[in-house]
This record gives sequence, C-alpha cells and structure tokens, in this order.
Amino acid sequence: MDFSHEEHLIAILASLLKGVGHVAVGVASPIPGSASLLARALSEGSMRVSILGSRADQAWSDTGVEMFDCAAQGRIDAFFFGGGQIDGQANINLVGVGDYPHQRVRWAGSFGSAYLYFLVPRIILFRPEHTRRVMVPKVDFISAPGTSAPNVHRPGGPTALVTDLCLFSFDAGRRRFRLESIHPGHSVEEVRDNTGFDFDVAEPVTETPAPTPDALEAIRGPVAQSIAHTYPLFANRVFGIGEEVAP
Amino acid sequence: MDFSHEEHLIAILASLLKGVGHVAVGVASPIPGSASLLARALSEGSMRVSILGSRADQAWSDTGVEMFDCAAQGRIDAFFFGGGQIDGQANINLVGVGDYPHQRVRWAGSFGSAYLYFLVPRIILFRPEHTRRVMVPKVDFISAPGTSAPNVHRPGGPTALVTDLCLFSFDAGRRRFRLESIHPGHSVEEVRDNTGFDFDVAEPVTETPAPTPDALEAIRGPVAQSIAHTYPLFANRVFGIGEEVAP
Amino acid sequence: MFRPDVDSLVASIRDGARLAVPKTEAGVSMAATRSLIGRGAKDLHLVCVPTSGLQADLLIGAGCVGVIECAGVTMDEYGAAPAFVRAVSKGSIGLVDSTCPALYAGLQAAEKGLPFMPLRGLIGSDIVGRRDDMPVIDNPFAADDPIIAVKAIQPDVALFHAPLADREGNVWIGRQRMLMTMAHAARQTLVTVEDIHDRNLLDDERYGPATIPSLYISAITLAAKGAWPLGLPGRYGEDGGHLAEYCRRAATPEGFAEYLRRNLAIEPTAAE
Amino acid sequence: MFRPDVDSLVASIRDGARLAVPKTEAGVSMAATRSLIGRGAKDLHLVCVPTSGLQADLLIGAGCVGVIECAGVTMDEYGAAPAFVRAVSKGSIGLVDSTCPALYAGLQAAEKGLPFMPLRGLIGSDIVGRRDDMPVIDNPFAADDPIIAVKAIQPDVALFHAPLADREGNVWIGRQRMLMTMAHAARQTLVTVEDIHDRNLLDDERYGPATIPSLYISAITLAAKGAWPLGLPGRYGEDGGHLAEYCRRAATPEGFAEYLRRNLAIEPTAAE
Repeated sequence: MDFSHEEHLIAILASLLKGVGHVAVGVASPIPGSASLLARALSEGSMRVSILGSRADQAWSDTGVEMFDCAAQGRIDAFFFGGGQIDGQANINLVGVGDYPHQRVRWAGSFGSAYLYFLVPRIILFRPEHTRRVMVPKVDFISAPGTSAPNVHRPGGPTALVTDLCLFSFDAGRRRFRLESIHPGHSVEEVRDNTGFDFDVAEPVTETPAPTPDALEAIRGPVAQSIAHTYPLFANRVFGIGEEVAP
Repeated sequence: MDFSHEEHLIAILASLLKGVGHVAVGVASPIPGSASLLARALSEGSMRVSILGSRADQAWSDTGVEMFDCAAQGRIDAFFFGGGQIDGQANINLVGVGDYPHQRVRWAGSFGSAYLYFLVPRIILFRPEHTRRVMVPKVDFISAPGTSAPNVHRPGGPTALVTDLCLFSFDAGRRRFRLESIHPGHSVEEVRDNTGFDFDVAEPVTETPAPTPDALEAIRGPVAQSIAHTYPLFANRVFGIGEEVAP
Repeated sequence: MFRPDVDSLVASIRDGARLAVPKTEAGVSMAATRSLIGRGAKDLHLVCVPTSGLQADLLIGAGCVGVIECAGVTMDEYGAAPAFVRAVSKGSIGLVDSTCPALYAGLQAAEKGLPFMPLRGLIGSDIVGRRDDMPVIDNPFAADDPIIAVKAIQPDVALFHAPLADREGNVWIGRQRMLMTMAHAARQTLVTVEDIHDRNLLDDERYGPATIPSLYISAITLAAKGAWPLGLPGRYGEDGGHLAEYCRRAATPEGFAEYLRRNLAIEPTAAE
Repeated sequence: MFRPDVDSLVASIRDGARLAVPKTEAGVSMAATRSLIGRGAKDLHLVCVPTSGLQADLLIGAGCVGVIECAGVTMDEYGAAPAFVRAVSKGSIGLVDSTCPALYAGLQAAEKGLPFMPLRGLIGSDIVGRRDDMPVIDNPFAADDPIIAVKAIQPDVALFHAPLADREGNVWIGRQRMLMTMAHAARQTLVTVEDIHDRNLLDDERYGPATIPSLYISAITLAAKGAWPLGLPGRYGEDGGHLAEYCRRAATPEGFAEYLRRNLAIEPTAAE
C-alpha cells in the first residue's frame, strides 16, 4: 500500500503514544495533531486528545493557563515539541541562532516548552529536518533543558525524537539519544553524517515499520477530516481536502 | 423624628464611609450592609457597594476568591468586621473563648479577617454588644492582629469601632482606640465601666449625631427593600417588610 | 462516569478521606451528605471551601468527621452550628482553623501543581501561630518583606452539587468558580446534579466557559433537589423553616439524634 | 466609561506604557492597534499574553515598541513574523523572552496583589539564565527543592477585543479567561467590543460567569469587526487571504511600509 511521507510520520508518532491516557498538542503542530487523532482512533476510544486551537478536540473550558495547570496536575501524559536546534543532551532551542538577544536567525520563541518539558512524562520531539543545522553539538539558546539535576522537580522530559530519517529514544540517565530505527531508504551512516552530536545505536537497529492498512484508512478518513478544522492549509496540501486558502 | 436603635447604627456606620469608592460587605452583616446601601444612596451614585451573597449588589462574577483578590488589588476601600472579642490594640477574635483549640465558647471562625484586615484601607469594626466580655484586655485567639511590625506589607487596617454605646477611632501608630463620640443616653463613665481595655478620649467627646431625615427616609425606603433580598429575617424584624420566615 | 444513585457515588469516598466541600451558597451536595451519614462514614478530613454550615454540622454530629479545616462554620441567620460547637468544646474533632483566602490559595497551589502559594496578610495572627504549615518566607524581590507560604491542599475527593451535567460528563457550575478550582485540585471529583443537559455543554459558547470538563470529573449522579434544605443558586432557595427547625432541635445531642431519625430516617449509632 | 471611538479609547495609552495584549485567537483589538500606529505611539512595553502575531508584528514594524515580553511571536500557518524577526536581528527592540505559564503566573501574581508566584520547570533554561527577575527560591515545605519565583507583572493597560459589553460596562469574554486575569492585573483595562448587549450581563446566569465586571473596566468603545483581519471566537474567523498577503508584503521593510499605506492608510514616519 502506498503512503506519503507525512502519512508515515503520522503513523510513527502515533506508535509512540501507545498506552497514553491523555495527549495534548500545541500550536503549529499538524502532524503531531494528526498522529494523536490516529492514536485515539486505533485505541478504540480509550485515549483523550486535546488539540490547542481546536474546538472539537479540546478538553478545556479556558484557552489560556488551564493546559499548563492540567499538565502540572499530572493529567497530561504526552506532548510534542519541535526545535529549531536540538542537541545531544536533548536541550531544545526555539528562540534563534547566534548570540542572544540580537540573533541573526530568530524563531517565534519558547512557548510553553520551558515548563511542559519538565512536567509531561512523555515528551516526543518531532523535527522532520534532520541536518547538522538542526541536530547541533550545543544549542545556541536553551529554551528547555533535556535533563535536570536530581534535586529539580521533574516528573517529565523527552523520551523520543522523530525526524525524516529515523527514530531515536532518549535516556535521561545517560543524557544521550539512542538510534532505534531507520526509516526505509535511509542508513545509519546517513543519520551520522547529518547529526552534529554523538549518539548510541541500538543493537540491532531496525527499519521503521510502514503504516498498517488500518492506520492508513484512519489517517485518510476521520483523522484528515478532523485535523482540517484546525489546520486547513495542511489538510488541503497533504490530504487534498477542504478549500485551498488564498495564496 | 423617631428612629430605632438599628436605624441609628446604620446611619453611624454610613457616616464612616464618606469618600469611599467601593465598600464590600461580608456575610452575616445586615447592619453594615444597610449602612453601605445608605452611604451609596446619600453619595448620589458615586459609591460602589458589593454585598457578599447578594445578587443585585454584587460587583463580582465569581463568588469565591475574587473578592479577596480584588482587595489585594487595592480595589476595595472599606470593609466591616465584628469580633467575639476585641482588645485595646484592635486585635479581633472570631474563633472562641478559652484555651484553643478546645474552647469552652466557640464561634464560627476567622473567615477572611486574617487577610482583609491587612489589605483594606478602612476597616470598620462593628460590634453592638459593648461589655467587658467583648471588649477585653487581650483576645484569647488573634483572628487578625490590629497592627503589624513596620516591615509587614499592610496597606489596610482598623480605623473605627462602633458599638451600642459609642464610636471609637483607632490610631495604628499609637496602637490605641480613642473615644470620639457617645451615643445619646450614654456616658464616658458607662463606656469605661464596660470596656476591658484602656483607651484615649477625644477632647471634647461629642454626642453621636442622630440620623438626618434624608438618611431615615432612604433607610426605610430603598435600603430596606434592597437589604431584604439578602437578609429577609433582619428586614422583617427591623423594617417589618417581607414575609416572616417560619419560626 | 454516571452512577445509578447517590449511595454508589459516595462509595468512592473512603473513610479517612480528605474531602473538600463548598460553602453553603455554592452548591452543597446534601444528598451525598445524607448518604455518607447513612453509611456511617468515619474520620473524614473535611476541607471547607472556605466555610460550611449544615453540611459540616450534620457530618460532625453524626460522628463522620475526624478533622475540620475551615474558615468558618455557621448556620448564618439561623445561628451557631450546634454540633460543631459541641464537638469543639468536647475535643472530639481536630481543628485546622484557617482563613478564606488561605484555603483558596492552598487549593490553587494544588491546581497548579505547586507545593505552595504566597499569601499576604496573616502574619501575627494565631491562625499562623497555631499551626506549623504556614511558614513566613522572604519575598525574593524586596528586602525585608516577609510573606506567608500556604501549603498546597490536594483533596482526595471534591464533592458538590451542580445545576447541570451533560452526557459526556461535563458539569456546568455557573459563577461558583471555587468548584472549578476544587475539581482541578482534587484527585477525584464527585458531583450530584440537578439535571442532565442534552447537548455538549462545552460546545455552547455561553455554558462552556463555566463548565468543568469531564477530564476532571470522576463520577456523577442525578439528584433532583440534591442541595435541599440548602439552596442552589439560580434554581431554588434554602428551606429556611427546615434550617431553623434544625438549629432548634440540634441544640442538644438528643435533639440532634431525633433530627437524624426523623429527617434522614437514620438511626445514629456512633453519633455524639 | 463609553468612548465615542477607537482613537479616543487609545488616547488613554501613553507612550512608554506597559501594554498587555492577548494571543491571536483570544480577541485582539486590531482596531485599537491600527489607531496606536496611526497616532505614532512610541516605546511601548508590549506584554504578550502569552504570545502574539500580527498585532505585535505591526506595532514593531511601525516603530511603536520599545520592549516585547513574550513566549512567542508568530504568524502561525502563514509563517514567521517578519517585522519582529528583522527588529530582533537589527537590535531595534528589547527582548524579554519568556514562556507561556510564566507570563500567566506573573499576571496572576498581580491579580492577587502578590509580589511573585512560584512556578515549576524553567530551571536550567536560558529563559531564566538570560534575565535577572526569575530567581530560584526554596520550597519551604521540602528539603532541597528549588523552584522559580516569577515576579508579578502589573500592566499599565490591558487592551483587547471582546464580543459583548452591556450598558453598565460589564464585558463578556467567553472562554478567553486570560482576559479576566489581564483586567484584574492591570491598572487600566481598555476594551473594544463587537456589540452592546441590552441587558445586564452579570444578571444573566449564563453570561455572568464569563463576564468581567465593570469594576475592572476603564473604558469601552464599539468596534464592529474590531479583531479583523484576525478572528474572534464564536463570531468570525481570521481573514487568511489578508494574513498571507501581509506576510508576503512585509517580508521587506519597503513592502511593510507599502502595507501600512495601502491597508491602514497610514504614512509610516518612524517605522523601520
């Protein structure tokens, strides 16, 4: 069965949500949002999905602080973050490149990362671009640190990193990523060549499995329809549904 | 013009609210509530009155913490407290008599006094019973202290005490009450005999003025109607309006 | 989520639980309170948010309460809370005397997953002086500015009565926002409701903002007039005759027992 | 309370003011934003609650902003915020990079009249490392448990757009509860509204709980479609074509100036 790259990423992220009771998805996250909806579809309704900015998939009565309080209460089990830069200790940078504050490349900002990265047990890093520009030895600005000293209250943290090339797990004790599986058509060497930090390698490294037919059916059906409410541009481009929004 | 004792107390308390922008009234306070409504009526609408538990005279959208936050924001200028015991340093006791915790006389509790007594600029103590049982040398439990050390954040505190016998002002610098006026028919000696703490005496001590005809008219008209919504038993007993509630 | 009756709802409240209940005017589940008494619940740590009246008094008189943490227990216009007053004098309940904003602050700390919240006021009061969980700390942004730290209050159970729930388990609370804070702060939230709303309350732009999402709700059961003899804002007023009658009867332990027999059809065993 | 037009509303915002504005989806007063730019407002300290988009970008590009305190500035699906990115690189604005819950915590501290609020997380981030107003303090209830203290944020002005006000000056905000926090925290609150409701919103059991009482509102003016080209929840969506067009034009300083001329009929003088 044929599938697009986006559909594969959606399926990979969804596979990382197994056993999660409540996953929340931040802004500007159409693929994580789709993955969460897919995981719910495949969980036979036992999973709760909250998509920030969505009206239908929204557990909260308040659009502001409630999600953050909810995470601190231990009621959010999984969340996604990207990273303009990610380093080998899972520090993430959502702020910019160069000497802070007047950086030559500036991104939007840290959003809730400096907080949620500490409090949500299963943080999945998702950054399609897998280059030495992104996967750096040391981030230029720590929006949120990958690990903390033992005395710092930290029930949560990063557990995985998904890119266009591969899937890493993260071991907070060792403060290192471990390459778990390579997406079809790529190799360990390619991952190494494009990664600016050192990492462990699972024995053996497997090939990331393709989406199951059930998953693909769900992605193209209810997931596509549902994500289109929050991400019309994305749904139009990837699933060809909805009206195209003006250029 | 004839007036009842309650009407006089209402007028006295209202006179202490001159210049107040926003007065709030706690639970179980029919006379302070009536006084606030009277002060508003006489202020030609420039005063805001918030009566806890009232639907019509209620500035808040939340029945809980909002009033306390509002006070801390500096948006409440005056408030009333009673006191099962009040001592000469304006410490108030709303908890009970005897050795805490298993006191031989137990009252309801401190409510918000331990907080509002610090934050509202003009706290008016209102305790009709003027006896040595109430006006004690030292309270058995400090629900809220009358004064604080200079380093304690305290924009508010007690400014006056009104009883069945007289009106005191309170000087936080001297940590003492001063007898300002005596209600008609009473004397300085009577006040002294019934007060368990020492106090200053204004020179001269005046007689507390009777309610003006305007005030009485307002009390018996709109004030009575309005307070009856929150305090039906009180309004029935004092103003003879509304249905008597079952024995 | 939906329980068939009040008794099965209340079965989730174990003896010894830290149980948060709202003030008299805010939606008290008297239906669940009667059920707790009927079951002979024991040793509850009652957290009043921030005060209580008939509910606390009945539970205390019936011997269900080990400790009461509150800013005030009163029957309002009807007088003092008779069983509470007796229990304090006898020393048969533990007391954690507090002040309204400290109870809110403790719950808000738990709501935020914080160990504490700072709070103005209180310094020099016996509320602080008589307990060891309200230390004075330093404001880190000013020199010599002491401020109270209020420890987080995480109830095992929040219990209240609300006007409406929907079939998804969302609960509308109107302007009784302390109920939202209680549900956020507590491990479990149990609710009796007056009515079931046919459409999703969160989808409605007017109900939604005052609706506790089902995420925070453990169980719900229908209990028409479930706040009686107290009132429910916007629905019905309190039964003043009944409350006056209660105060009169409960003035003695015998009268209190008689009230339980007559009005709750409960034969008090371990009551005062 | 009621001002005749947006310009007279905005006259209450002095140059240099600490101005709190809500995130893109929550009710941004673009009408007031255009008026601020038209007036040539200067040196605003913009507090984004907790993020911003077109509003911050326009104000920055037009030279109205001295400092921006925020957790993120983005045009969402339409791309990066072009004037913001240019201003950062050029060093023409001051930056106080924050994180969403810290901005909420700072406003909530001000709402409660507190000097600070504790906040979990953040330790070891450069958000804490690059500013001097987020010290680590000790949890007084546990040994060796560091926690961040967030300083209170008291805006001079909170400015937003809401669906409804009534004639008493009460303002209904639906589920955008951060607007309530902003109004409680700020010295002044200025609101543009879509419509005027004929009855008192606080008296309505459904509108009341999500209504900011007039106590906190300094001034209101009617501005139909006042959030355009952004959306207003429950009323209208964003004008995606316009936002895409903005991003395309504003990619250069010249294009930005051209956008101001064409779309706001404003001749930029002190703009970038």
